Amino acid sequence: MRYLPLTDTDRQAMLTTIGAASIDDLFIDVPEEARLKGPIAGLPMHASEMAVERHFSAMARKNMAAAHHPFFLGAGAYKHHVPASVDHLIQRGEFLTAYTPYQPEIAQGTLQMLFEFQTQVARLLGCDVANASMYDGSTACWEAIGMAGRVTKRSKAVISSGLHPHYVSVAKTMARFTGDTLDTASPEIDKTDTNRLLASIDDESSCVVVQYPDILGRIEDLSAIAEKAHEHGALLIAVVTEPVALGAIKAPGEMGADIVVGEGQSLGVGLQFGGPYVGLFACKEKFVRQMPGRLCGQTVDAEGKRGFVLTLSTREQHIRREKATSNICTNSGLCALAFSIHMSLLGERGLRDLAALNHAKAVQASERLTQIPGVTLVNDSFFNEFTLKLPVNARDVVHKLAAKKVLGGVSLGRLYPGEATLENGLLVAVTEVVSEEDIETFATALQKTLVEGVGA
Amino acid sequence: MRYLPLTDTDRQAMLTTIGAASIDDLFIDVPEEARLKGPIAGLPMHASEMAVERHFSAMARKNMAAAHHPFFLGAGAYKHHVPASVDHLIQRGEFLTAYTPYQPEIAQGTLQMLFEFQTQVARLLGCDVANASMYDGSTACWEAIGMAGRVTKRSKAVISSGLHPHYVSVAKTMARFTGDTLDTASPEIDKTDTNRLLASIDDESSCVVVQYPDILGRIEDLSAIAEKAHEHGALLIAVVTEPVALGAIKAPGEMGADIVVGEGQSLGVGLQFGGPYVGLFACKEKFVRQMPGRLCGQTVDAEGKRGFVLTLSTREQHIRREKATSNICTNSGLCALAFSIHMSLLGERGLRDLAALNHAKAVQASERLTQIPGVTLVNDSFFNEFTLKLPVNARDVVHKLAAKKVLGGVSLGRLYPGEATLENGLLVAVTEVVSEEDIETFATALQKTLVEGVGA
Amino acid sequence: MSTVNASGWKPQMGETDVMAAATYTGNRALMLEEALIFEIGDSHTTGVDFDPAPKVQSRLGGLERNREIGLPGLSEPETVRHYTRLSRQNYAIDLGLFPLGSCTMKHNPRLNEKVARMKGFADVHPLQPQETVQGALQVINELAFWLVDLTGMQGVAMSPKAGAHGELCGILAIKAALDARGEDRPVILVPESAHGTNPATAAFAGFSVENIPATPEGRVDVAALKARLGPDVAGVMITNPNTCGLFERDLKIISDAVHAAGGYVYCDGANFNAIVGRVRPGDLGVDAMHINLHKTFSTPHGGGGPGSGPVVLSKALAPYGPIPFVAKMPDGSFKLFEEEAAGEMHPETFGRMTAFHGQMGMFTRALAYILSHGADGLRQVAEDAVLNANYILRSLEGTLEAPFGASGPCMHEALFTDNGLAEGFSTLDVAKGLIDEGYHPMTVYFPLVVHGAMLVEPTETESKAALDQFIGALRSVANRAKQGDPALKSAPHFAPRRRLDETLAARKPTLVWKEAELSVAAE
Amino acid sequence: MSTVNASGWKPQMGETDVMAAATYTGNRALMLEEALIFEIGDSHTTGVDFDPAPKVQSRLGGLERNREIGLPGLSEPETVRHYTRLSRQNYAIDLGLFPLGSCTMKHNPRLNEKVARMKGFADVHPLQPQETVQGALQVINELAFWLVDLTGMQGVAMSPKAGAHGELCGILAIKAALDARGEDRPVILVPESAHGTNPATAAFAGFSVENIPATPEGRVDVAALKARLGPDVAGVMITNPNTCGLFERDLKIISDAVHAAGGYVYCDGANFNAIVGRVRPGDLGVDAMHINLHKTFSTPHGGGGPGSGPVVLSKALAPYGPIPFVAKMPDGSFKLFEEEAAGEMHPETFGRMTAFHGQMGMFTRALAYILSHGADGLRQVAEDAVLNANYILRSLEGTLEAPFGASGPCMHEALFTDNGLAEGFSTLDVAKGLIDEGYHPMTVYFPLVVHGAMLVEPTETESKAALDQFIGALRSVANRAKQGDPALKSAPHFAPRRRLDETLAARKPTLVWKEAELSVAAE
Ligand SMILES: Cc1ncc(COP(=O)(O)O)c(C=O)c1O
Ligand SMILES: Cc1ncc(COP(=O)(O)O)c(C=O)c1O
Repeated sequence: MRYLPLTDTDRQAMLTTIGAASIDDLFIDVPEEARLKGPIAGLPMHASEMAVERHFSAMARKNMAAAHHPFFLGAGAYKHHVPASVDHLIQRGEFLTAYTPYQPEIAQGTLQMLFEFQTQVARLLGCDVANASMYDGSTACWEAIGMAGRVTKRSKAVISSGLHPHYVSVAKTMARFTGDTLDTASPEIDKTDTNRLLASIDDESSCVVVQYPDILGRIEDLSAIAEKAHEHGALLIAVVTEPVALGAIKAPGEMGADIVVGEGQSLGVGLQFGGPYVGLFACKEKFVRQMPGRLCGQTVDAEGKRGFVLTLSTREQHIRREKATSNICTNSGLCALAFSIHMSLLGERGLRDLAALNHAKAVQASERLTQIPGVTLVNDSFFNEFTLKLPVNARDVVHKLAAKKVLGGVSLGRLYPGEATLENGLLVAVTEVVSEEDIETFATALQKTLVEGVGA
Repeated sequence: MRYLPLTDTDRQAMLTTIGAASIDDLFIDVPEEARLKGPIAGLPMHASEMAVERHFSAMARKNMAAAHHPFFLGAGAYKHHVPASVDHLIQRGEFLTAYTPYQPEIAQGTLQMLFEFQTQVARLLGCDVANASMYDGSTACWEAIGMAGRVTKRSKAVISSGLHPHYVSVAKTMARFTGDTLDTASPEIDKTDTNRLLASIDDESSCVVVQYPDILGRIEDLSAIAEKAHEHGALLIAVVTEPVALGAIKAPGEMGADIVVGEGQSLGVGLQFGGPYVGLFACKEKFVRQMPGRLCGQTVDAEGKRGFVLTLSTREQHIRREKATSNICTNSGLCALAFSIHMSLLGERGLRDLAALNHAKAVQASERLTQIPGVTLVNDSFFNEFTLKLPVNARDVVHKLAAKKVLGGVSLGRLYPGEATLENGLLVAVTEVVSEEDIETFATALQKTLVEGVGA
Repeated sequence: MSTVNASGWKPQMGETDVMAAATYTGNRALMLEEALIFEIGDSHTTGVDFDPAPKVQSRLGGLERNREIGLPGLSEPETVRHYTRLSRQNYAIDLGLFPLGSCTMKHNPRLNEKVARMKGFADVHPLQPQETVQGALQVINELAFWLVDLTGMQGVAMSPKAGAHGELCGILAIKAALDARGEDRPVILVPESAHGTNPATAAFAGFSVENIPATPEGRVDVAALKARLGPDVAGVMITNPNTCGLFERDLKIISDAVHAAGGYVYCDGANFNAIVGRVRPGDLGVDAMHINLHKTFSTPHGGGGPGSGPVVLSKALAPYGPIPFVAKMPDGSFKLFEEEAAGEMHPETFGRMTAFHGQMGMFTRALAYILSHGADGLRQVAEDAVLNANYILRSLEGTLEAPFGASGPCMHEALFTDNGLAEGFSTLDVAKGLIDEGYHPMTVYFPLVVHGAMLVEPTETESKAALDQFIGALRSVANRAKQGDPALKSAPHFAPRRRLDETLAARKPTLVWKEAELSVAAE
Repeated sequence: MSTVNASGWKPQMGETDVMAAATYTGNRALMLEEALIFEIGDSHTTGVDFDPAPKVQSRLGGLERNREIGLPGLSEPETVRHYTRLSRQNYAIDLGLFPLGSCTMKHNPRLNEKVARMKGFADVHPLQPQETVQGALQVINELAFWLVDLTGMQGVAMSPKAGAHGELCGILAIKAALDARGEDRPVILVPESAHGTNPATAAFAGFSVENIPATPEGRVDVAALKARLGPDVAGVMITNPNTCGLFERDLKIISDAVHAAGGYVYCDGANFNAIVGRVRPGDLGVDAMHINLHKTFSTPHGGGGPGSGPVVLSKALAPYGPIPFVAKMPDGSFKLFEEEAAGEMHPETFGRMTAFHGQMGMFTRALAYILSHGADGLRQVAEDAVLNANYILRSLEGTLEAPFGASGPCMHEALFTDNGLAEGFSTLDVAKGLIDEGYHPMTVYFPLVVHGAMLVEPTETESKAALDQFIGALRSVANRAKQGDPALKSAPHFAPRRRLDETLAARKPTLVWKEAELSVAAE
């Protein structure tokens, strides 16, 4: 087998050294009845690389890849052009096949990268510090709520109806077991959740959780909410699912957010059918010892040379065990690297150009699509994603569009099954990869679909 | 522009250091009338990575890729499965973006690899020594003829009719200018060229050039030719266009060849629409100082550690100038690396398995295809490529097959335009990538085509 | 500047430093220094070109970001060089043996990287209409099927993002099952030798954690465990093979006892590599077990992640597993069950653990790995992993103390202690000595049940020659530690950095770069 | 063992060796030693699995290979590690500035690697029916079009495989043109400063080569050249910008004189990078010029190749260019002209130079590079390349002798000599000192027209910061060489190897590994 270097001669020689008659002697501690006599049932024998590759090619061909069709999906995962050098660099064996940098003398590559990543994330989100990544935006959001609980010693979290419904589900799952209470609601097409939030914050509140831009793509100033939260000793947690937006709009930190979490997938990582992604986690310096996850810090070596190490590990499970701030161990290191490389390539100028291009194309698309009879725009404001109100159930429309080889956005019906007031809503994301022809193709297909009617 | 690090501030500061008022001052030696005033005409301005990538995707889609269709082409270029690790490794920046190893202390990676490559090639071809690669098989073949001339001080080369016609063309091009005479002929379907060769070798002959297996896929023992050549003081040059064959059949060196050249594309390199490929060049030790191209040799460093350097450079252009054994400088280093990695992965066992699999599939294909009425097999012997005689002009058949999405081999008409006796010949290569379904699809399509007739 | 570092020893200049000081750049030939992007780049430079944005009327709601963000940009050449140079300061499996115990640092096949990058998997959106992602759903379904087959369990939760997330999944399933039974059992039992994520997870889910002692031979003390079982115990978390590298012989007995007492058995499957294809945890009475696809199934660790931690579940817990999940429908199509659809098929689910469907990029790699090895190959994996570990254990037990050397063969890893080293020499010194020898050290100071633990896991992808060289190197370093060679105290000498001052780092944390830091760097 | 090496100095043990000797493995942390595949692998191990071959009756004509071939096999993990470890012993552009004069070691964009690997280009056969490779033919045609546009010539031969092959193409075209005129002109004139491939090529094509002297300022001596012109002179081969880094101001005058005398002008275009987008060789009367796509157009050097050397041709020579070639047909399709079709369109071709159509893999990369830069970018390339070279020239002329510093600005590269170094110190010592500083040395001892040449070509893809550090490092090394620092004589100290014994290598060449060599290695 191509991945196994031992030859039978080696195996024999090694057994002799060990003083075992056969390999079975090494498994004597396994109870007789639990020992499988032969190869596991069902699974075929080993296969050549060529055969396996063909099996996967066949499965891959059954999927509509974003690059091959007009593509307008967002809702927490965005398609951006990732420069070829990013994937080339993350495949360097020294990055790809390294472990967590527990031995800093031979892990400075990973450590310096993490230090750079933390700085980029903190600056992008407008915070003092950031950690070395979480699994994804949804778990980062949950961890933030948990952290707010530790900081405030309170257990009521006020959740904006503008927060991604899957993020809410994740929070609910956890809350169910930690006993925290979550004050939630479903979004309304005609107004944002700000007033409800301002009304719900009280002295029991550990935090307010607001997505920015919100799930329907709307952008609102967070300052008032921050102020109200702070008055009541609660924290403002801002959630950013499209980091590229922060190349165009104010950072939550600038508006008073105490903790800012995000989904970093947009930069460097790609769509990946949902994972792996990379959770961004940043906050004010004063909360650093309550942060979950790994932190990389600067120090010096025995010769006084600058170097980097994992630090404040006393927060973590491998030292603190049941008293740890989180149970996270493996995080999303390689995705953080991809994010950081992409961000280094962009830099301030590139990120701003990218954001401007996204916004401009989104505005153009919104104008073109709302020319279609019966199609109206829900948003007053948006970055690269907006919500359309269709004359019919948007969910059926999405399938009809797919049949026309157009991946035409995410229906609110998919995100909020059973919510009658939302079922005609279609969430449309427009990034730099969308061409004018794509917009035209989409508009034509949508109009055609609406004319045909969705009953058929 | 993303590839240019200088900022305008840098440029200004540098001009000041240089003491030039403007960049134009640095081009003052260019005659006024030859200076282009603005950007070159016609060429568009710089483009984003995304735009360029899309332009290439569009062009790539216009080609029928071998992997996507039943594929049976050979004639000097073969499709084999290349393990994923090969391409991963040759993309290591330290291999990909290094120059010729002129500074051995920081080029041991390339040098040791070349030493390993030379050894693998010498052993595969059955020779004492091999060089660090030539451009491809056809230029290696030419260089061998030139070398035989230097060794024997003679200028008549006897060329087998079984040598790839493009290799013959290349040899003719060169001979036209070096004044060497080439004794050539066109292949005959019903017999090999051995007797003509034996008859033509005389005391004027510098060498006999024989392809093994020959262009029609036939395999013949070279011993008799070697003997005759040596009797007359001529050299036997064997040409191998499918190195995988040598995992199954005797090496030319074993049969007395003095110089063995080959096309290494089969291992590691891929089809690449004809280039870059890698020329293999091996010979008997006694001729080493007449060899063209670079040679890597073992030595020790100042501490006595084993190391490698480029050696015997007194043969080469950069030292010898007009007296060099060849003008070659840049060779095919990275393809040699790919070849060497693939060969290391295979090893003796893998190469033998691969060769056996190729031969077995070719035999199966030959049996299936000759069941088609009117289709006969030309070869008595073959490895993974054989010639079929069709009832009609094979060239038309190939186009008809392509229309049916089958890449069904190379017609002798394409290789020998105008040779009436060959026009019904179809050269079919069958490697490990060909599945039974592929063979069946091919057979069905071929039969259908013959029934439809090619006039239509 | 120079300070006393964590391991409490005073740094002194070694011979090499004289030379190093001798270079103007601070580079040492191919060992290259590299500045931070903040020191290299600027806010005008970019490595990405864009078409100019069409002029439109801004719809940003008046929230334009005006202040400079502070993100340096690098041209592509500078970027490629920066990360290539940084990468060269790392050790990795691709460079050599990486014997981190409990981490299963095995070879990562390149085929897996290739299939994971096929556009049909890497370039599809998690919310695409299901008819447009049938192949992706098929991958998840196939992998799930083989994981269940290999473990002999009832079902599997695919969405957990890593081992610890998987542990949480298992514990939540247990809690959900107890809730369904209307029972409140506040305690989870965890052996002392357990990995930190076990107690952390249990506590995170609101349980109180109690330790179970180990027997002198390094296994769970069954008597003590049985004694503690009762109506307040929700279950146990047991690692098998355990973190001392031993197989928990009595796991079945333990499971039966726990079940009899109304509890559930969570098995930490991080060490599944030792038994894959030879033992099915389901046959040992396990109710839930996470599988680190980034260990047993070879998805790369990537310098800390991402991983993937599917959790196989028993009949008793399967109904409570998380959404979403994929099922193959009678018509041969594949269906993703989310909040809405779950209703019918999976009403008792404890809910969603992450925004989407899990680590697709790891699923493709793990499935490619499983299919490449096949039934015969996977069994061989376990056998070779165990053979390699025992070879190391027996070759070195004469040199280093093997606390459980007498407890029978080890499984995938060999445990040693620092007892017997010279005064003032510890596990840390042995580890740093190995760095100079060209190896990544073994796992140190874990598990906590022995003094100065050195946990060596070679994995099955090491050749005998590689093991022999490693054994020789470790023996040589260990002997220097026993003889008290002072040079070892200041090791590593040849790495990109000497020992780093971790106390300083923690005392006044510098977690982000600040312009001010420049001076420090320059000092 | 240890011997006197090529540069005639006696090796002695340096400080670092003490430490190095101290490791058991011979590794120095991340600087890893690596054995030969013949020492690692064996004939049973393989890193490739195959389905068993179906049983068939052999058709091998009784020539089965029975004797062992002697090819060692490695498993995939061993293979990845072997080549990864070897790669780390190399310097490369991705690691830092690579100032090899005349080699144009610029950044190799990764986009180019990606497009070259698209299946539609990388996985198509050169003999596929033309209707199935229209996109591939389009690439060749587009690149050809832009090369002609950028050089202001009449046509281009795409098939030459590298610069030297391109030179041969140009010289053969000249010879064919002369034949067509029924003239026999046996002499080609080549400046002393020319690259070795120039005289080698001319000789290879059967010409006798005569040198043209250079003026004190480093350019072709026009008077001498004109004096030599006559009916026996087939043409001249001139490099512009030349290998001293200077622009041949009088090339147009030279061309006119050569043409008047009935000869042709071959221009070595290896240094085209300095003028691309700013000067068109066609405007200087050039008849043929090769372009190294692996220099000016950024295709990677790959440790020695592959490259690609298209040759642009003047009206006078275009008719004789080689086959095959690609043309766009009136119907918009692309057609490949080979032996047969060439008849009508291109009857006077001198024939075929290589089996297929040239270096497709380099064409895709070069075209991607040209389109990425565009007209504005390419002009900027030349300007920045020249700016960087002059910055180096002026920053260092105070430290090292710049023989032609007074001949006006340099183009893409700056030339220095070793005059003024301490007794017994030469260019070689400066080069080896740079290695310790973390740089690949400049081109040394070429061109031959000055003493101990050091030819520095930074290229346009270096930042000012990178240049400043390099200048500082070279200045420091040069000063050590002037002061006669003995440590410099034994440099490099930190590289994977110290100076290597080239005399030994050449005296009794060991070009392939033999079992016996083991002992030598072990000595
Ligand atoms: C025994 C054990 N359990 C659990 C874990 C946690 O797994 P992960 O790092 O994937 O969260 C690990 C990994 O370090 C482990 O070794
Ligand atoms: C001036 C000059 N001419 C010709 C050549 C030969 O080009 P190639 O190496 O591509 O054959 C080179 C490359 O080294 C060169 O520098």
